[in-house]
Amino acid sequence: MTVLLEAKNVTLRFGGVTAVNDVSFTVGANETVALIGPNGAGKSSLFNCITALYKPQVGNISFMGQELTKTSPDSIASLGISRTFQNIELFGGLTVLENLLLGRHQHLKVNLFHAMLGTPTWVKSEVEQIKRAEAMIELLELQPYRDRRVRGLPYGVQKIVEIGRALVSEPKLLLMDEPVAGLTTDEKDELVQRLGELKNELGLSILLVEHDIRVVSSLAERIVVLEYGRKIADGTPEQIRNDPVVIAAYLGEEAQTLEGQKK
Amino acid sequence: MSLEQAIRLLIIGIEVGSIYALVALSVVLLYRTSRVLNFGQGELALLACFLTFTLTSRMGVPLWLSFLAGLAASAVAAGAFYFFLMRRAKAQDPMGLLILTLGFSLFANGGLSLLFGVDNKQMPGFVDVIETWQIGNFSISKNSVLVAVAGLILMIGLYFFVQKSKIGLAMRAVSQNPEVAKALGIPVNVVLVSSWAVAAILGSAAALLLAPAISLNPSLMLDPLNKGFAAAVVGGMTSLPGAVLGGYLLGIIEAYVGNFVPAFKLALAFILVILVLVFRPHGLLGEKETRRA
Amino acid sequence: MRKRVVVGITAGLFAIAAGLSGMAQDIGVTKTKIKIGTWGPTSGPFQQFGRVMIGIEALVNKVNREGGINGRQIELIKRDDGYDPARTKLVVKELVERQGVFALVGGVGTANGVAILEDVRLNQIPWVSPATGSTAFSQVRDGKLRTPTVFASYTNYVIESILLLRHGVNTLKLSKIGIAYVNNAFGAEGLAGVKSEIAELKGKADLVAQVSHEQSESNLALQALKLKESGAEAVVLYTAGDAMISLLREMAKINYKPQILASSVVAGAILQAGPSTQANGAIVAAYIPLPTAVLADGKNGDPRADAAFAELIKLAPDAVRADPLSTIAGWAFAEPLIEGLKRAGPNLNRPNFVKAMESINNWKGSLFNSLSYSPTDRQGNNSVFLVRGVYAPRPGFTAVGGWVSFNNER
Amino acid sequence: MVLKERYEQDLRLVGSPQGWAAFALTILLFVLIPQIFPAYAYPVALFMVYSLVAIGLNILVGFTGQISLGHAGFFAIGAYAVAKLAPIITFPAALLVAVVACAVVGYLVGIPALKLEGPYLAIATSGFGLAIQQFFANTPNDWFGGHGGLIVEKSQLFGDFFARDRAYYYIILAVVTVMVYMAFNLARSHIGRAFVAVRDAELAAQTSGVNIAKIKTLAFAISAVYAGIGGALFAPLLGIVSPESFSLLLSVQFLSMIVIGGIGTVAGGILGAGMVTALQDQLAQAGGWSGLLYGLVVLIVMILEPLGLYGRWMKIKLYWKSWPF
Amino acid sequence: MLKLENIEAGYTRQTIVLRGVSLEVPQGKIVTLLGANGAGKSTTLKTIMGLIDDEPRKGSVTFQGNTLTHKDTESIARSGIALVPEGRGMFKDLTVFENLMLGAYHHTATAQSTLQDVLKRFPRLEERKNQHAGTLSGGEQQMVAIGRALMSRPKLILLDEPSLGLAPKFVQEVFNAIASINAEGVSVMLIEQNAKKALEIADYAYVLEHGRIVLEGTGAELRENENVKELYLGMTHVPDSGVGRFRRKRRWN
Repeated sequence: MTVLLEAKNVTLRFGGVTAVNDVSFTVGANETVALIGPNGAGKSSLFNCITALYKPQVGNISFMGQELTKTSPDSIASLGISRTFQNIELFGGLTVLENLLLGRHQHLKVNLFHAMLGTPTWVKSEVEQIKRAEAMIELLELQPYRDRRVRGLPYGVQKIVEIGRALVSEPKLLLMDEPVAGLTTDEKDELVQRLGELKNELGLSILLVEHDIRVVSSLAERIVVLEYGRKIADGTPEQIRNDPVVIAAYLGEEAQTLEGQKK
Repeated sequence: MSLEQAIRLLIIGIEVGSIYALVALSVVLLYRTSRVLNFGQGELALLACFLTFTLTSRMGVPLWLSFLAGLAASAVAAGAFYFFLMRRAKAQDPMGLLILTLGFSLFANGGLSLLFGVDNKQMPGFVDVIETWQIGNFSISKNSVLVAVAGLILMIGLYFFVQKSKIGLAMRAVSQNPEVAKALGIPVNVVLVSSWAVAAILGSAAALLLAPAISLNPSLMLDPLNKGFAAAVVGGMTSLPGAVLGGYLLGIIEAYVGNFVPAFKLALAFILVILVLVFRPHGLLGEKETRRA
Repeated sequence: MRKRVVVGITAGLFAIAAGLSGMAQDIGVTKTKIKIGTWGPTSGPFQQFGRVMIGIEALVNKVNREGGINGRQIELIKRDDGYDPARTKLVVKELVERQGVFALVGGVGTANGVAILEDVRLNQIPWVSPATGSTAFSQVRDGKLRTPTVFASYTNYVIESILLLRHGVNTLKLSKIGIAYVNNAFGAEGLAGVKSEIAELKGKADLVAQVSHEQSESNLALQALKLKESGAEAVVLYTAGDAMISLLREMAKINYKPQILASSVVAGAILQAGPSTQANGAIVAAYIPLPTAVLADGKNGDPRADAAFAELIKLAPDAVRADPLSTIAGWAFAEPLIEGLKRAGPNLNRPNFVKAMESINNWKGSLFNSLSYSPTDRQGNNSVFLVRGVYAPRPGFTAVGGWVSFNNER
Repeated sequence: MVLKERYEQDLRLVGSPQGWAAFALTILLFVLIPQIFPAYAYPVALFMVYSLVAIGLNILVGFTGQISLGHAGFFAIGAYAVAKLAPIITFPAALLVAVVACAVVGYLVGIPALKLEGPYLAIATSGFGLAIQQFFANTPNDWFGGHGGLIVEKSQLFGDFFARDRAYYYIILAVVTVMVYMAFNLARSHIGRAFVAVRDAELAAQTSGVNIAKIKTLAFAISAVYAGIGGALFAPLLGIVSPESFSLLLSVQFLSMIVIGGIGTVAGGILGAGMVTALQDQLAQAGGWSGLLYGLVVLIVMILEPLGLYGRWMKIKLYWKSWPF
Repeated sequence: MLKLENIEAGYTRQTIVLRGVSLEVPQGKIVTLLGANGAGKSTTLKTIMGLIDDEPRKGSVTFQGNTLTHKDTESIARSGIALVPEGRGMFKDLTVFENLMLGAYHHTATAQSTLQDVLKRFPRLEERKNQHAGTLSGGEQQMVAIGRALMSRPKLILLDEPSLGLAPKFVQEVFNAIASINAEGVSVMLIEQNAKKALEIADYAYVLEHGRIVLEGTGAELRENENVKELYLGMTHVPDSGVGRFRRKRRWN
């Protein structure tokens, strides 16, 4: 399997606090990797390093041979990485369609003057983007909400719209920060199911942060466990479940219940 | 610059700075509890001044009594403005509220001008504004001392009020999370009304201290309010000590720099604002605000 | 070509207007009425200037009560512009185009007045006594009057400051001069006058300090200190009123006692600064003679002014009590208008009125020293009346040698 | 094929025949005003000038969520550019200079503004406005006329014909029509979307490929250009530019326009400008009461209608769903 | 003790969140309210506390026989109900001590002795008494939030998602605390996403869907209910990849 994303010895400090400490891991092509760990273990910080929102002091992160620590957050998208957020970050004042069009922003090369004058060049480019967004709306069954402002839509729909916005940019790697938080188990299952399909359909790699062990073990092919900014384990769900270090640090009795369920 | 001149400038800076600091304190206090820049602050202070003036100079009420009546009136007006207008406004975003206070300011200024007239009035003071104490061959104005000392007393009083009193604690709680404070049974409306009242008292005290030295008219508070805003931003909109620091800093810098480049004295406050903000986007002592739910 | 078209259109418009309102009469004039417009700030920070309108109204009411002019009553329409030039133009346009006034009178503020000057020029609207001492209203360009329908009756600030300074240097024998001025057009003209006169005086006096303040600034402690440091024996004041009060008090605080020479504009504030400041003894330029009632000792008043003032105090007691000088100034501004209307006769139209105004020569009215217009000059007044501010037996002024006129030749 | 047509229709500013009729009527009305109601030529011209500033300010405040209390500064730059340069290099060239100058200054102001939010930005921008005012006031008199300002004679720029407000009105109308058209286009383009995205969720906008710094400074620059063109048209209209006109009060007035009219929409800015101009025109007759009444109107709008006039209009429109536009 | 009858409520006039909710919290019991995000759980709590102006538009809330409907939050809180808000609602810049004292705003007389009780219950807070609440860990903050609610000596305590965002080992601690508070006679109404844990300690439970109570029963009954098992307890396995399950209809009997 070719390696898509590679983090090497990443260390990130805020003042005296070391949020991420010498962490290395990889994500392969068409692979799903989960980052787990207790609150404050550095999962989101690591995410933010990958999307270039934070610059790690030590180490480097490369994506298809491109160094990410030296780029800006807005150029990450054009490299083929997109992400969703822990507490849905949608553009509340825009409609669903416009939110998806924003996902296409990096593909827009039309300049200000064409836009302000409404030239045919602009119309052509806009129509092209609308078509792509429309296809995504269809794929995610969002038609009833197409022209509604996102602010005020049900929570579950917003989650889907956010994923749609991430996918419409045609990423190679999708980063998801707690994608199922706040959903019912039923909705969780559906989302997990759907993500699995999309991953295969679009040839995606997924890196996700998630608390829900069940979701993680059914979605991820590999799990990376963090504690206090350090990587303490890396392996298949099976390996992680049986890793005594992980059990002690994080899972506690939860792991046992999970085991119990499996039986 | 001679030593004497340096000291004189320092005195001017402290006197003016006391006024700025008081206004800045009132700005910050309100901002912390209500997230509003209140442009009507000046008119609330004017109300106190006009009332004090009318009671003393026209009706012969003793000065201290009129002074207290003026403060009380502006506190009541501020509380009422919050309770009846701000709280009920449908535009609850910061911008809408800002414009609401602007509307109030225009309205109140128009009203006060109609009621009390627009001419310069001689505001009575506790000391003759031009009397001085002689220290060697150096004279220091009694009024300057009064302003500085009264300002200091008010600031210390505010500190104890906010840090030590029960309602002060409630104010700090409301400023951080009004929803939770409400759920805990803290009377949020009482707290907010009192914070508006206290802010009005601080602003009015500044105006009442300032007015005897210059003259009382409806534009009395234009400049001090602008500078008070600037001082509040320099210190950090969320920090009461920051407001005091900002006020004195602005007053003193203005005195020294204004002495050499008088033409840009007015812009100076804002140049300082921009300089501070470039390095500290939340002011000297302010902190980044956590977004409220 | 274009010019001819414009002339044609203008002529056509005049013809139509004349046709509509009866043969020789003009816009805003009927058999029984003359519409006159005026404006000033009655809201915002500068609203005390709006009091000029009360004086104008008082005189108009008096004239109307006495039967009007040639059988016509004057209808005075007042407007508030908040001292904002964009709004000035808005209200003057309304006065001229919607209300259809015959002429304008008064109108406070330099920039405000300039904002409507081009309209006044193009539409040939008569305008008597812009209430500002700027030189912009009596301009001559290429040997021709730029705005021939405008008649200035206010002694301009340049002349005023020169006359003040001359008094300080020649009569009071002071040689180190300082000036404090407000950062606007008014302050700039005062400064320009002082500077040119210092140059004229050739070493008899030096300008040792010039300090300024912004319009919004009301604490002038720093400026006072600076003036003291310079050792100026006389300080010329072209400041805003409340700022001047602060300046005088700050001077007193630091025990600095120069001779004050103050513009007419701050005369009202001189009486509010307090007896222990240098306002007590300040020389002030007035553009009208002061009536006895305003004078502290009740002496030396001009009997003509007394008569006018007695009327005024009956008509507008509140305004006079609050600010006698601005109010009576309004009265003064309206006087040449009334005179012009009288002289124009029953056949009132704009060209006739302008001719009538031009015929005013060395005319005194009840308040002016001498007002003269001619086909080539629209600056009617070049005199000031010097007074001294005193606080005993009551706050007021005493006359100092009567009228002084500007004489360029010298 | 059918689908494609639909998308392109979506992108048209005016879609329905009724829309076209309304559009044509509006234009016709504006063309005819100086002919039918000549006395209103000046107030309407002033309204159009203010509309440009309000649209610009709304792009910044309403779209990207950055407050400005300093737009009088950009307005002043535009006005001074024309006042100073038009007699030398003709009006169109001076207008161009105004555009470039405002774009550059707006961009430069936008850079430090990136780090600031809420009251900090409000006070800092008010400081910018003040600094510009002080600059024009305190530079040597032969630069910009100092405190007295510069007199702009339309007759010198355009000849006596266009010196009349009724004629100059059409110059303003032409420029404003173009600028309003461009504003509507901008608002619904990808750039307009990016503005709103930055306001609603900065992080997400960034990871979607929006360069925050670029888009925010662009918003500042565009906003400044609109204010600047407003100023450039204003200078000849008024006939004088003097520093005291460009005070904090003017910036506040601009801000009140967009809040009264409706935050975050192009139409809101236009409505607000109309409302404020009409108020100024009408309240001049109220004498000493005008300040009080203006304040009262602002208070009432803010207390009763948070979305401004445009919001109210949208509600009425919803109510009369059958109404053509 | 607490009784909601046919509550209809929402945030704006156009929207409705609760469509006729009736439920009851008996004296001394733990009652839990389950449901997905957006089902109206938090709205129910806010309506009880009077935190939404002019709501409920229909129905009534009674507490110990007195109606609370349309009373202001302050008097509701004074009548003996305390809320532990979602996300813990810390006053981050105030000290732990100040946070706790704010809970006793209307109970100044008993504040000191209650404080001793609370500190005894959460000894860790004693150590952190003068620390700013914002510097505490999530678990410790939750203790402050619960302690603060106890400061008013409530008869009923409402908890909004107390386990949200906590690491699993803290979750157990929080639930233990809730059980022990209840053991001392305080009634509890608990809103939880973590249905399994909630049902373990609850005497009675309600399931809320789209603003309606769709199911109720004792904790044990609901644990055995098939739908609850499937939707909230996650007992069934995630099926292997298939199609068409994305927006499946729920079946309630």
